[in-house]
Amino acid sequence: MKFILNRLIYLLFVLFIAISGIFFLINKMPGDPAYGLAVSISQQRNMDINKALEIAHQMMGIDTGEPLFIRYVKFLNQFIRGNIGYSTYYQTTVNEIVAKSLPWTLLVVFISILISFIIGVYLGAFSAQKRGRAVDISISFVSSIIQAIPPFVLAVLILFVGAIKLRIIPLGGAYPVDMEPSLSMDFIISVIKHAIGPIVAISIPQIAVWTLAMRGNTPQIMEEDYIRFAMIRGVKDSTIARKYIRNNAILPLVASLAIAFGYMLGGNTLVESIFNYPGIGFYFGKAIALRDYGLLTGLFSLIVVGVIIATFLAEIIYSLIDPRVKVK
Amino acid sequence: MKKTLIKIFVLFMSLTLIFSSFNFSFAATKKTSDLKLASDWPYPFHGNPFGPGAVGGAWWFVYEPFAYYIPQTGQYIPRLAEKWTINGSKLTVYLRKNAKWSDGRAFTAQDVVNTVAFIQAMWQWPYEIQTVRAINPNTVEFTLWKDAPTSFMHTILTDGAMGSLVPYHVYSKWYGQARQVAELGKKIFYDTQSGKTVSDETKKQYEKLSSALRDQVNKFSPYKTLKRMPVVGAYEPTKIIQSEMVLSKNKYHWLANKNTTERVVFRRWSSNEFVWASLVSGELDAAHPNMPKDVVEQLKFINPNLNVKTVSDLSEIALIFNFNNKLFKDLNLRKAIAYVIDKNKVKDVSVWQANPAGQYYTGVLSSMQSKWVNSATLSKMTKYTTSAASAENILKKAGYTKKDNQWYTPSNEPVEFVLSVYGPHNDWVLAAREVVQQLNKFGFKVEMKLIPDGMRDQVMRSGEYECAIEFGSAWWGYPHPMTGYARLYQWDIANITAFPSKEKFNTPWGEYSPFDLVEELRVNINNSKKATEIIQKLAYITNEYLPVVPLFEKVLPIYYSSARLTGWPSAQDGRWSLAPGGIERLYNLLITEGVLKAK
Amino acid sequence: MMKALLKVENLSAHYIVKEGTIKAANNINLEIAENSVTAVVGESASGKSTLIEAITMSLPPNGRISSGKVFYKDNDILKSDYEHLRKIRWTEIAYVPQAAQQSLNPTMKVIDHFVDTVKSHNIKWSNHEIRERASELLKLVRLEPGTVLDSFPNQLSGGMKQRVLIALALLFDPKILILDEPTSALDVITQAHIVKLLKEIKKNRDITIIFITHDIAIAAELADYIVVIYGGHVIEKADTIKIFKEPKHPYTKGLINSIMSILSKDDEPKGIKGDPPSLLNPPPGCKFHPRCQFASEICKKEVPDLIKLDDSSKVACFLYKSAGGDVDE
Amino acid sequence: MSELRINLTKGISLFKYNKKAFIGFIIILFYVLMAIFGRYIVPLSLESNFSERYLAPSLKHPFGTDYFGIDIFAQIVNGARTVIGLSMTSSFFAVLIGTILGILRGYLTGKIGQLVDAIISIFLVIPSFPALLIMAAIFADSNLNMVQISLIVALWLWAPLAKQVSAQVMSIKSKEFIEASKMLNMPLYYIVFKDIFPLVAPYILVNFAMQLKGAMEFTIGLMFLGLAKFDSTHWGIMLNYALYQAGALYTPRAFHYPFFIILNIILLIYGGIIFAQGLEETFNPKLRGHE
Repeated sequence: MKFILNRLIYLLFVLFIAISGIFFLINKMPGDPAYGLAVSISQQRNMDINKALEIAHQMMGIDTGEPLFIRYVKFLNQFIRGNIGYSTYYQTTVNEIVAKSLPWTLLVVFISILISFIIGVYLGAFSAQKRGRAVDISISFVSSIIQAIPPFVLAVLILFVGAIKLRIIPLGGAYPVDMEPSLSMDFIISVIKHAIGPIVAISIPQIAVWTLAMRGNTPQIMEEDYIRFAMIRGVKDSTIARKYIRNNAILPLVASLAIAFGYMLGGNTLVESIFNYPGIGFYFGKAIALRDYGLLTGLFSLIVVGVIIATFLAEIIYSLIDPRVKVK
Repeated sequence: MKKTLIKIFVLFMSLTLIFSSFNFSFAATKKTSDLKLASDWPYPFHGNPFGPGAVGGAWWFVYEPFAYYIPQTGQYIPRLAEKWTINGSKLTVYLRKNAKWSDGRAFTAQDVVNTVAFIQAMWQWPYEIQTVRAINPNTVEFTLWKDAPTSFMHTILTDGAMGSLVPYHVYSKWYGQARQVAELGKKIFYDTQSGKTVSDETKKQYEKLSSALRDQVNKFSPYKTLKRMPVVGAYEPTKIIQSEMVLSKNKYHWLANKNTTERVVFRRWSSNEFVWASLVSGELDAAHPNMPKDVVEQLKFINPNLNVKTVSDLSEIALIFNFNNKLFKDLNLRKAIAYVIDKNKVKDVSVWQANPAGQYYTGVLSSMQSKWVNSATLSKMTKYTTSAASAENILKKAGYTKKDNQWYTPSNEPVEFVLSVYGPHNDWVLAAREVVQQLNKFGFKVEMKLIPDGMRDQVMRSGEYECAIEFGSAWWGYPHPMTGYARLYQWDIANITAFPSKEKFNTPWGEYSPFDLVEELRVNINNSKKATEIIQKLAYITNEYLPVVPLFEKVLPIYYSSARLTGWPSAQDGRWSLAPGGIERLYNLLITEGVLKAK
Repeated sequence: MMKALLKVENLSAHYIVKEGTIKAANNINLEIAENSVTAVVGESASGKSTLIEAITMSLPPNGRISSGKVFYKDNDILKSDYEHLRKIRWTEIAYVPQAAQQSLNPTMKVIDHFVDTVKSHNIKWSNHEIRERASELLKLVRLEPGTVLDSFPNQLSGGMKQRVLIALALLFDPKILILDEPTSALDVITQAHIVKLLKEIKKNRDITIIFITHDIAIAAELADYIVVIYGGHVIEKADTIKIFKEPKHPYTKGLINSIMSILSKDDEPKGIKGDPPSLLNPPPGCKFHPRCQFASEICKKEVPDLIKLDDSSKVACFLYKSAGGDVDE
Repeated sequence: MSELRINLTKGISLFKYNKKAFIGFIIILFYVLMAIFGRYIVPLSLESNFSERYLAPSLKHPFGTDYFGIDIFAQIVNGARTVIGLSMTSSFFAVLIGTILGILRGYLTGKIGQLVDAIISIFLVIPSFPALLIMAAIFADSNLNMVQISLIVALWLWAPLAKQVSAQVMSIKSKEFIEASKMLNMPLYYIVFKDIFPLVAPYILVNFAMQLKGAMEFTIGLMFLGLAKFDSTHWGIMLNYALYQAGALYTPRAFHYPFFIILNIILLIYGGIIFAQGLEETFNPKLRGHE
């Protein structure tokens, strides 16, 4: 219990430093969030760009004069209250944007991680058991290749093949506009159908990553004394493979799981944009392009919080399944 | 335990997959009376016309201007106005009597007055309108400020914000405040323009009042507060999610009887690939993405119902110079560059559908050149046909030398510079790449640099570039050469290039400063004879002194599908030219008048 | 002498490594009498663990048995198939390897180790029965079943883990219990506990115990017979009292003297000079000759056979061949 | 203890026994040689020839031509310089920072150790790619050279490595010989460089190869998004052109265009991965036993 409390305090400290760093980093970003708006105003109204920029600043309520440090204090003050920022472009709180987009990202990320982790762990353990044989060599070869494919290339390919050539997945979105979000079977099916594209694009490289990691971990576990002792005890091979080898080889992967989770929260910008999927990554990309500092800071902090929570959970899960941690 | 969980999960997944493949259908929007388009809009949707992003692609469907203007024919199509009269600085607009808001309320002159007060208060624009008053419920009278260009009449008539942006019955609560802010703002503006000093106290009072108003109005989101957004246009936004936006027909619209399209459904324009894919699979009825030639051919092959119509975007892409760089102060070098660049090749690589820039760089769009620049003027001007030899002649005459395929200035410095281009604009990047290639081949040492997303303004306005790809002459807002010249010699291009437009330049008609000429043109814009004379001088100066080197005239490619819809205008139809600067106007015009309808 | 329960004939085993072959057990002959306690003694890396691993067919993946036979109840274990071997293991022969600290699966509770073992041998005990049996055994090894059974291995101390292993080993009342260094890496008090425990087991059960140790004092305390291994060879085998009274092989003498010197007040150091031989490149002939003060020419060339001196003692040394001992077959 | 030291030297001689490490090494070597000498052997002409676009692979154009009608092979060869240069230096810096901080964290105790630990934790929780995008935007207009870009990339790559190294060091430092050095009052740098470093060295070498993948992806991503200085033959830029500008996926006859670019990217990353795997097997005695 004390261990958990200590970790919690430590992680809160890390969170504080990280989001402070992010705040200053983001506010160092050059560019003008009002520029895009100003261009369209100046084009539409046949107006000088400087004048248009002034108007755009007014429309977005951007006060350029406020010192950075004051803004930082305000940001922290709001952040502690759970208010992670205000988007100058969308003219609404980041919380609202998060509320609308985070569920979709979480859906995709959770399913992707679950699928890729389960398949990857099975494949990796299987491959390690057959180490040196043709199956193993082909699994690790294919995994290494797949791991090297950038996910956005995969996304464009899946969109083209799945939605145009084969017409087996719908074209973008999270659900059709004519459907009301509800818990009906129809809606759930539609949601899953729409999520397949992004899920596949994200999962495939991840499967390869887990497969290779698992395959790499297993031989070390096979060398452990408890495996040998189990064999000496006459424990069945299948039991050894499952309870002794796999369960122990998964342990180091649990920590990576947290990192993967965080990476996926913000790392799907391109995939979500290619599939027109309304998740966090989509807004993240928008925020960078629009120089929406408020939204960017908010989303970035959210991702950091997500990673920290995931890390913390991973540590707890780790200590549950690996009792060694508790002793420390 | 864990294993059972996994098994249950796998079972669940496979079951759902099987289920989903059973009742498989593409998006449930199979209604034939939909028009499906791609666009962008803010989500969460606020419906606040003053918010950034406003209502996005819905703009021209929900707000009606007094009239549409067709650049190709010069014709006005009345919309909210039945007719109008111009009398000196007075514009009297007679409103359509049967126009109604989508909640059934009548649209009156009071709404127009309200709208103008609000936009003047919220946007500090258009102060060109000094007064607006309702003569009777169906008549409004605009009085222009004395120094306002008469071309502003055009803006009042065609700008979608001017008439129906702010329904009085929704925003009446703040009308008094808005009026107050607008009047004070106008006073400060007029005083400043006429050289009077405005007291700090007034300024402070203005700031206080206007920010108080802005806070309240910006917080007010009609879509969220009223659960609907009463509009005067043919469609009202009714259902908005992040990936799709549905506009439903306003049954009170005066053209509702002719209009057979029940809904307009937007899909979010999230990436070009997505729009390509949607066009091919028939998920969209029309869109205007940039598409490489081979992609178009392939798409037409997969989806034979796809047609394409290109219309001028009323702008040209040009090579612009930073005149603070002494290299580019030399006209000979600029002329040499103009001769070196193979415009057709640049166009092919960049946007194959674009119009070539032509052989004269007059600042008048090449597709409109014959209309504005007469042949007598053209015969006096330099003709820039691609020719390395001409370029070499000019340079050698000016004292430039060439060693090892590298040119040196008369002061023996190598001709080397960096070409900056805005990264996110693919066509610009492609054009830049080709230009760099051609210049390098000729013997200038040119490097290329991408301006990152969101940084174009920063880089351009701070002058941290040597030469760049930018819009040259552009006729947005008011489709007339004056707009282009104002850009080149007074506004943004003049600002960022630091071209000495106030200096006098020699012409066959005497010495003129282009800055003054533009002022003169603005005053005489309705005097067509005088205007043409001024334009000849400006065209000559632009062609001979090259503030920019045009590369090609940008076009808007409109891909439209005849799979579900019938009534697309023929390729020659002037209405297509309504598309630049608001393509939804075109669709709105076509469907409200019942020209375009479901098969 | 009682009937041999386990008989090892000419057993040789080696390891294959990148650098070559490690001959860790050479031509070993042994007989283990039923219900006896045998201690296998030797320095570290002398091949004593290899001998046990070869007997139980549990060599690491790079270990190979090159020749020999191991008879258990007159069946050659080495020829039995894997499934048969798996069944004999633990029900008949229980082997607790060295390194008790890591021999339990860290992700499983103690009770699950019992459960797995039972289930794997297709014994139809209910979970409740297994728990009762495990509790009984843990009580036997002086552990508190209530807490220990539901603990994870890392919640136990080293001595507790060693005792859990012994309890596990007694699960099916095996005929033979083989222990590899049951007391190493434990503190003195825990060592004493384990020794006491093993003594009790020996006294109260029909069981044959073989254990490996480098601690000759523990061997003296527990064992009926002592087998001395040096350089992969059995060099002496005798009953405990005899070997302490009258060690034959020069190495055994050195070994025993080294303890005696601690006990006696003799200031002359009696330890054995020199380093143990490398099994990768062993010296020719008698492996002990480089350190042996009695070494003669023949010791450098030929490997001495194990000579039977009397009923209970055998030695492999040329000093005794001339003394007229019989060659043990 | 000295076993591992021996492994380091033996590892090199064992190199030829490990097929994976060998193949990986050959692939990387191939690209490095391409990067160094390629541009002297395969001349590059960037002159566009629109009518000759998308020519299928032939003897004249081994990889065909791209949207501009330029030889893809020549571009790949000439682009290898920036690709290899950037990813190699990035991984080098990442490994350097990761090793130093990792060893410090593992070795030091007390306040400074906690400080280093906090730094590592902070970099671990900030998602690297988005952070990199922001960094790139910040420095976008300040003409960075290759080393500076590599440093920016490395800044977001080193943290996981540091964590792993520190764990290794922590397990090593309790070993007796370190205790001995401490008791002999050896200076810190001696303990770190003579005692600890040789033990973690094989581990670091393996990680260097692993980092290549991250560095490749990051630098390609940077170029792809147009945030680093433009080099039209960088594979990331080429891929950007192929997929987004030219829409090659939608053009059947342009299939070879993205294909060959992706092929080379994958091959290089694959080389790094199996080189790392091979090294790991060579250095890790536990893995070796199973061959």
